[in-house]
Amino acid sequence: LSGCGGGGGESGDGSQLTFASYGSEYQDAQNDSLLTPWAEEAGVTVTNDSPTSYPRIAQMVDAGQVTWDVVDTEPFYPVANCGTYVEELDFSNIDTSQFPEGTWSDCSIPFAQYATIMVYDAEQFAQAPQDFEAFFDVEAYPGTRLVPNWAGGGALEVALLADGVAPEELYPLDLDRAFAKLDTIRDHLQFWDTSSESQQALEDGTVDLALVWSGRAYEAELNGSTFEPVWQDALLAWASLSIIKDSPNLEAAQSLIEYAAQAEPQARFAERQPYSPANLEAQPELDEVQEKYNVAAPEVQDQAIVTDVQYWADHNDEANEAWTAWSTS
Amino acid sequence: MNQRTPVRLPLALWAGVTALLLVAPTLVVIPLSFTERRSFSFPIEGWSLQWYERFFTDPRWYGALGTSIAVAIGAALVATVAGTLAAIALDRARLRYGWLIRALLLLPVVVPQIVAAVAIFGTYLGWGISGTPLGLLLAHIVLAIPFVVIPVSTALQSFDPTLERAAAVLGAGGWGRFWQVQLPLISPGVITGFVFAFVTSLDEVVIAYFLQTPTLRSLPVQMYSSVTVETDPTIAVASSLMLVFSTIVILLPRFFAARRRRLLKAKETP
Amino acid sequence: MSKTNQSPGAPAATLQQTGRSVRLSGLSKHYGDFAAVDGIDMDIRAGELLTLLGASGSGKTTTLSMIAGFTTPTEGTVLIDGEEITRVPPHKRNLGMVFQHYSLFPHMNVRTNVEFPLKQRGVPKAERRRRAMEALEVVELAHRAQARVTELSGGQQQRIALARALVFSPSVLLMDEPFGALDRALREKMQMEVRRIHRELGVTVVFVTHDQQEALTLSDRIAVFERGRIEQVGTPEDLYERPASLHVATFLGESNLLPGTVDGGVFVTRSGSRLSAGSAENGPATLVVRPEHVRVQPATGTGAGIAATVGEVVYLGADKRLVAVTADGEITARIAAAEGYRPGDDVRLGWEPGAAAVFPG
Amino acid sequence: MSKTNQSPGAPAATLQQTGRSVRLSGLSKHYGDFAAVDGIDMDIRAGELLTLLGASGSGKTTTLSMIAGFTTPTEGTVLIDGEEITRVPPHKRNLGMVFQHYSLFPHMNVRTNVEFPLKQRGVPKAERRRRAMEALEVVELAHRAQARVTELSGGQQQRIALARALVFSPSVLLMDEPFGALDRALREKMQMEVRRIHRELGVTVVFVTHDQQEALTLSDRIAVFERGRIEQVGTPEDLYERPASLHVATFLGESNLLPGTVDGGVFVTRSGSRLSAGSAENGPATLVVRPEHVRVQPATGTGAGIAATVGEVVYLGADKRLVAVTADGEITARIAAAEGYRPGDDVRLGWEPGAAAVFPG
Amino acid sequence: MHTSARWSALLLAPAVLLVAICFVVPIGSIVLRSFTEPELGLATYERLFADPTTLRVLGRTLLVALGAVGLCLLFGYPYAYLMTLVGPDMRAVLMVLVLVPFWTSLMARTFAWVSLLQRDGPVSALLAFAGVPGVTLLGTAAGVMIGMVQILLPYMVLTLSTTLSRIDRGLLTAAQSLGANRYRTFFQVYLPLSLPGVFAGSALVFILALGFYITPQLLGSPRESLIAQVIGVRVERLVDFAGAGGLSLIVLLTTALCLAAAVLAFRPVRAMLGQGGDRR
Ligand SMILES: Nc1ncnc2c1ncn2[C@@H]1O[C@H](COP(=O)(O)OP(=O)(O)OP(=O)(O)O)[C@@H](O)[C@H]1O
Ligand SMILES: Nc1ncnc2c1ncn2[C@@H]1O[C@H](COP(=O)(O)OP(=O)(O)OP(=O)(O)O)[C@@H](O)[C@H]1O
Ligand SMILES: [Mg+2]
Ligand SMILES: [Mg+2]
Repeated sequence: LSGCGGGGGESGDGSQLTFASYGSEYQDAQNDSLLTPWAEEAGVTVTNDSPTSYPRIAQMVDAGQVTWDVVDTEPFYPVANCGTYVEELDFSNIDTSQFPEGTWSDCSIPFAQYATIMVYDAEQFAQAPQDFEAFFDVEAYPGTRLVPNWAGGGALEVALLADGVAPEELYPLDLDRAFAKLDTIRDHLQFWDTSSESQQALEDGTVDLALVWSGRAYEAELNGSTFEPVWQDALLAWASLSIIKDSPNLEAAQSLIEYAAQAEPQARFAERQPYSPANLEAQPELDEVQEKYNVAAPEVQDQAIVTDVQYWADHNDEANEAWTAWSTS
Repeated sequence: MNQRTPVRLPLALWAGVTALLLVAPTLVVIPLSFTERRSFSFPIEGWSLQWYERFFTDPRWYGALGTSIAVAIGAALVATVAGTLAAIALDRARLRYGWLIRALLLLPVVVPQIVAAVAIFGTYLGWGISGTPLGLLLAHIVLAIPFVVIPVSTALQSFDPTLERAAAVLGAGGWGRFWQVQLPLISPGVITGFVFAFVTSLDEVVIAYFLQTPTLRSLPVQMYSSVTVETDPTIAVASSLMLVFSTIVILLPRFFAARRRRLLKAKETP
Repeated sequence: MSKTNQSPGAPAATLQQTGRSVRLSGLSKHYGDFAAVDGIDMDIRAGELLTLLGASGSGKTTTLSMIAGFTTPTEGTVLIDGEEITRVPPHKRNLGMVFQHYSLFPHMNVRTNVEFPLKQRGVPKAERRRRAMEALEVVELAHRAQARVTELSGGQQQRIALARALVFSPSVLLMDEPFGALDRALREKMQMEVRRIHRELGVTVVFVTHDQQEALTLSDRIAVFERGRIEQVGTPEDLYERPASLHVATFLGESNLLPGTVDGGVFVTRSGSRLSAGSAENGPATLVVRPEHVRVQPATGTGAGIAATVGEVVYLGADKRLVAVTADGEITARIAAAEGYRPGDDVRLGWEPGAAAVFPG
Repeated sequence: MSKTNQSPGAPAATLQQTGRSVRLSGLSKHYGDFAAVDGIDMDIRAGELLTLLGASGSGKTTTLSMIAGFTTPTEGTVLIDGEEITRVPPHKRNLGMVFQHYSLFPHMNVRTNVEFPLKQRGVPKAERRRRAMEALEVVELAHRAQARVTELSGGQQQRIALARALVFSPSVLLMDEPFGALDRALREKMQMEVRRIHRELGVTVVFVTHDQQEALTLSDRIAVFERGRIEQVGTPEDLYERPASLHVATFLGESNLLPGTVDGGVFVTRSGSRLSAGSAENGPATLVVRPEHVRVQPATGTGAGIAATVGEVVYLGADKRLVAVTADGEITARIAAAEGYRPGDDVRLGWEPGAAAVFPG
Repeated sequence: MHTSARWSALLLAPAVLLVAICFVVPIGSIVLRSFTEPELGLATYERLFADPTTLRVLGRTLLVALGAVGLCLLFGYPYAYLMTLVGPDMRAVLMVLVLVPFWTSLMARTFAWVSLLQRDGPVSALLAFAGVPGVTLLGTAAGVMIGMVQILLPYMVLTLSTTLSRIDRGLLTAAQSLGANRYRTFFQVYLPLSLPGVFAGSALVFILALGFYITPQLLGSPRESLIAQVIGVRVERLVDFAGAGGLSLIVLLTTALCLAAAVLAFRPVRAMLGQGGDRR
């Protein structure tokens, strides 16, 4: 077993870097499109670790045993922990104008974007639902609805939008109102904890409507699912890259971030995985189905809502406690 | 007198239902491992060996298998030695606080694994052994010790202490008594302890999940990740292999015991 | 016809040796305040078979255990052939021992069990095997050498245990109620065996039992234990015919006890019968007489004696036990099987003056 | 002085009753090809104590089990007081039963154990308690009524089991080697107890044992079992003095067996000694003589008899056992303790002609 | 043979040190954090008990554990009883049926249940065949319970069968000879004698059920969440070590309390059976 773990403080001479992400093929693709080309160029040995774990980051930093350098997280995390668990970035060599507004912060850049969208079983419903109101209309669209099982998964935003809140007035979220709306369809809800569960449900057809990540809907379609996406009010989300506080290889990490912000690696990644580049300059070569799920396409971007990372950075714990209280009752 | 009570039909039927409940999982994963589609759905439409191929060619899978077996052997060995010695000490020296020590050694069974996992993860990280083979090994050793102490203590309880006196008076010193008399006689308990310890480590998910790194990932963690991250019927292969493996491990000794019984019977009835 | 007592000559030769003497001197064992063994002095002669006989809890096992070295005496010393061994650990004492529950090693076969003590002494393999087989021949189980010990009957197991205790030619053999777990017939057979082996090998044997019949049958001498002390040591005949105390008299063999008073050489029972008291001192006393010494005569017969009515006659095969009811209680007599007394018959009981003993109290 | 046989009058009164008769007729039990019990006919009289005596595996337990109803006979019938009960389930037969291993319920105390059969019969609580205490008084354990059964000694446990079997006044009491697990002294005490209770209560008792001494001591009549059949039924005296077969003769009491040939009323031993053969038929035969019938005389004495040398003399307290070596093997004799023969003495053995029996084979 | 105190200390040292250092220290330190973060005091506990989730899920966990105990007894007792009635060969078969799942990876079994219980899966099909169509057990309390019972049942059967096989069948014969019919024999003799095994098996199943994590996670919905999952959320989603430590302590204390209560409740039984010290 190789020396991936071990005590902290090893190296620091810039010849090595540990990258933590979510594992499996997703991380493989990150390696092929981003890390390997960068490592060759920079002469750095990259070690991979997975999965990303917030408590692990906290323990590392608290214990002064930091072994990770660059980490792929949810967008709210670097905003919430900027300067405490993640390092501030040096933006002098990063062109943030390429990214959609609100997707970068002092501590993070977006590497790929996707959206939380509503999908419906086209075999089940002749009439395609238009917006989130349909999601809550069990008369017109009877059946089971699948939603993500955590506060930041998008169900709260969707509930408020369906309840008539205007997109620009969405934040700060009115949690009570959101849960009240969700309660109207509580008995029709199923929950997913991991995106593969959601994909599985679409493929097996065990639900009729779902809030899922666009990438998973794409994969499900490839595997023959009969679900169709609805892009109206799609909730934009993205994969954030940031540097762990007290990273032992700060320089290399900064260099990797700068490389990752560029269009080419993001394009390469988008060709491999059902994610779209966050750098809108990127020009991935996509096939027809990929194109159908391309979140970076202007027509999707136009009707999408960018989730408010600052809100989530500030209210993640509170919202999640409320979510757990609601979902387990 | 020693006639058997006739087995009533309802009892037999109910036991049949119970048996079905017990083996139902076995009945389902094996066919699932031969599915053609990348899906767990029933009924299975086509058959293929692709997932087996994947298991034995993807380093994530066979590597996890290797990690699991290596850690399980190591943990079982250490836990067996440490647990056996402790059980012997507890059995002999009627220590005043013996019950307290026994309770301490059994603690890892009682503490919910998630609690243990979180705690061990946090502490080991501070010691710099989280994510190292040593850390996982230590955690599994500790988890397995109760599973050694219990059967060895039971074996010691049925060990007749006068046998040790007999050995002493026949000229055996302390070591001789231990190696030639006591250990062979409690060996069924020790072996049971080893097997329990081995399986406990092989089966443990939660702690291993917290302590994992990509290079140190046990088979159950790989399976857990596999169900939660991707739809991958290779998990059915892993399950089937473990099912078959454990079935063989249990059945072999029983098969031989039954055969020996039959042979003995044959010898007795001329 | 039972087997004649010709022992297989050759094997015994190797095992034969001169037993050694054991001396216990001021030996005590206290558990807290309680004295399990209370200052025992005893000389066990080389080559004799001495039995420790006593009720449960009288300290027999504790005494044996101090000789073997499992229990450390609180006070006193154990000497073998004059050499003190009080603090030598058991595995260095070179004593043979046979336990009540055989204590054979169940994970070894018969032969390896017997080889065990030789192995501990570093005897080479071939020699070990030869001597084990010889010991097995002495107990007539050489043909079962390969058997698993659990396959053997209780009696066979105890013979293996005996072979194992003898194979390294210990000079003293300790046996703690070795036949307690066997049934009567087997027990009697094993007693014969022990007598034979003891005679053949000349080893000193210390034998513990609480069965007086066994003690009588086996022993050269018997030591009677009572509450951690020795009450009397002597040959079976000494103890049976000349008991030193009421306790010894009642513990060994069946006895009739008549309470009464001694008054100038005459023993007066509670109901007033007057009997010879020998040389007993005046005062309250108990007269002891063995059932086989009680003579039963028809009431019509004359002569001094106690008038009685036959209460119960139990046929025992070789003879009968007659229970006679007298004014002083029941008196049991052993009578010939041919005699025809029936319950209700009036009889007169008597005995030779020397056959009864009188003890104070 | 031992306790007189005055039973506590009152309690026995309630339990007293007339035992019933048991008739076994053509009773067989086959296990596959093997006949564990093979066509037994037997009348057990009301109120008698009949012992089934036989070697291990001879079918005693199986027979008892068919009477109790745990085993269904392959053939034949069981009748109690003339009424057929062959197929009645055990809990409706109203028989008392005592098992070798006591079989007391460990989760109940002494009293509730004894109350158990009454509870099954719906006896009201107060009455139940009263009768249980009476039964406990009969076995002299009323003072332990609240004790946990596991706290009691083996003998006490067996007495509780007896009380439990008697408390519902069964007309027949079955006992399967009830004292097999007790040591000798306790065993003899319990035998006395059973005799007493049997006499007091008048219940019919069927008692199983393989201990001949126990059978002799206890029984009104004994049935000797051999391989699933009854060889002889009779009083202890009948069986001991007039055995119907060589097997019965050797099974009951100690015997000397002399192989030889009968030739015209004369029994010729292998070595040529000529002895009286009574009315035995010509041909190979075995002469049987009890040790207590063997007379030992100094070799100088005249008279017909067998020349022998004294091999071993064992002191037994009441008498001695003398083993004499003859040309026809060893012959054991019981002699008075006072006689002074020593190993090596030349003696002459003889017996009354009527004391020996000759069986063909 | 007696062993000196020093020897026994030496023999105990490896196991005791391993458990103390590698297990007790971590558990202790996380529990400690619940009292020291954010500052010394009981703030964490106030917070936890203010959160309605804590007590609700704790209560649910206890109920589910009790339910698992009940169902394990319902299935396990007759099964273990049957094992004492059949011959050695059949007994071996029954034993293997218990041991095979016992030795099979928990992950594998849970995963198998996911496949079995899913919509239109084998169990659904079986129920439809039996006349109850359209039932999906995955994601329901019933689904979680089935999975848990299957996983816990071997513990119950193994514990019970040890006790049941030690019950002297002669006592049953004795009861019949004393006039008890089959049912009375069972309820008045056999059942009381089996209670120690019932108790031991129940305690084991109960403790294990309290800590279940993977199975409800994969087979249930949030409504079936057990305390272990809530602890998991505290750690993974909220990075709230103090809260997780507090919940852990609450679980440990609850476990200890339940066991103590059960031991007290069963004391009469233990007393009657004279537990302990019967070997030596
Ligand atoms: N380890 C001990 N601690 C306390 N008391 C003991 C111990 N060992 C023996 N005793 C007590 O010492 C006394 C003598 O015991 P010992 O075993 O020598 O009796 P015994 O004559 O062999 O009796 P038995 O015939 O029952 O074997 C008993 O009262 C016993 O309870
Ligand atoms: N259920 C059974 N199946 C087969 N054979 C049996 C069964 N029960 C008893 N036997 C056989 O029947 C024969 C008689 O057995 P039984 O128990 O009646 O003997 P016993 O006279 O009571 O012997 P013991 O003195 O050993 O108790 C034995 O050979 C025994 O092996
Ligand atoms: Mg003793
Ligand atoms: Mg029998």
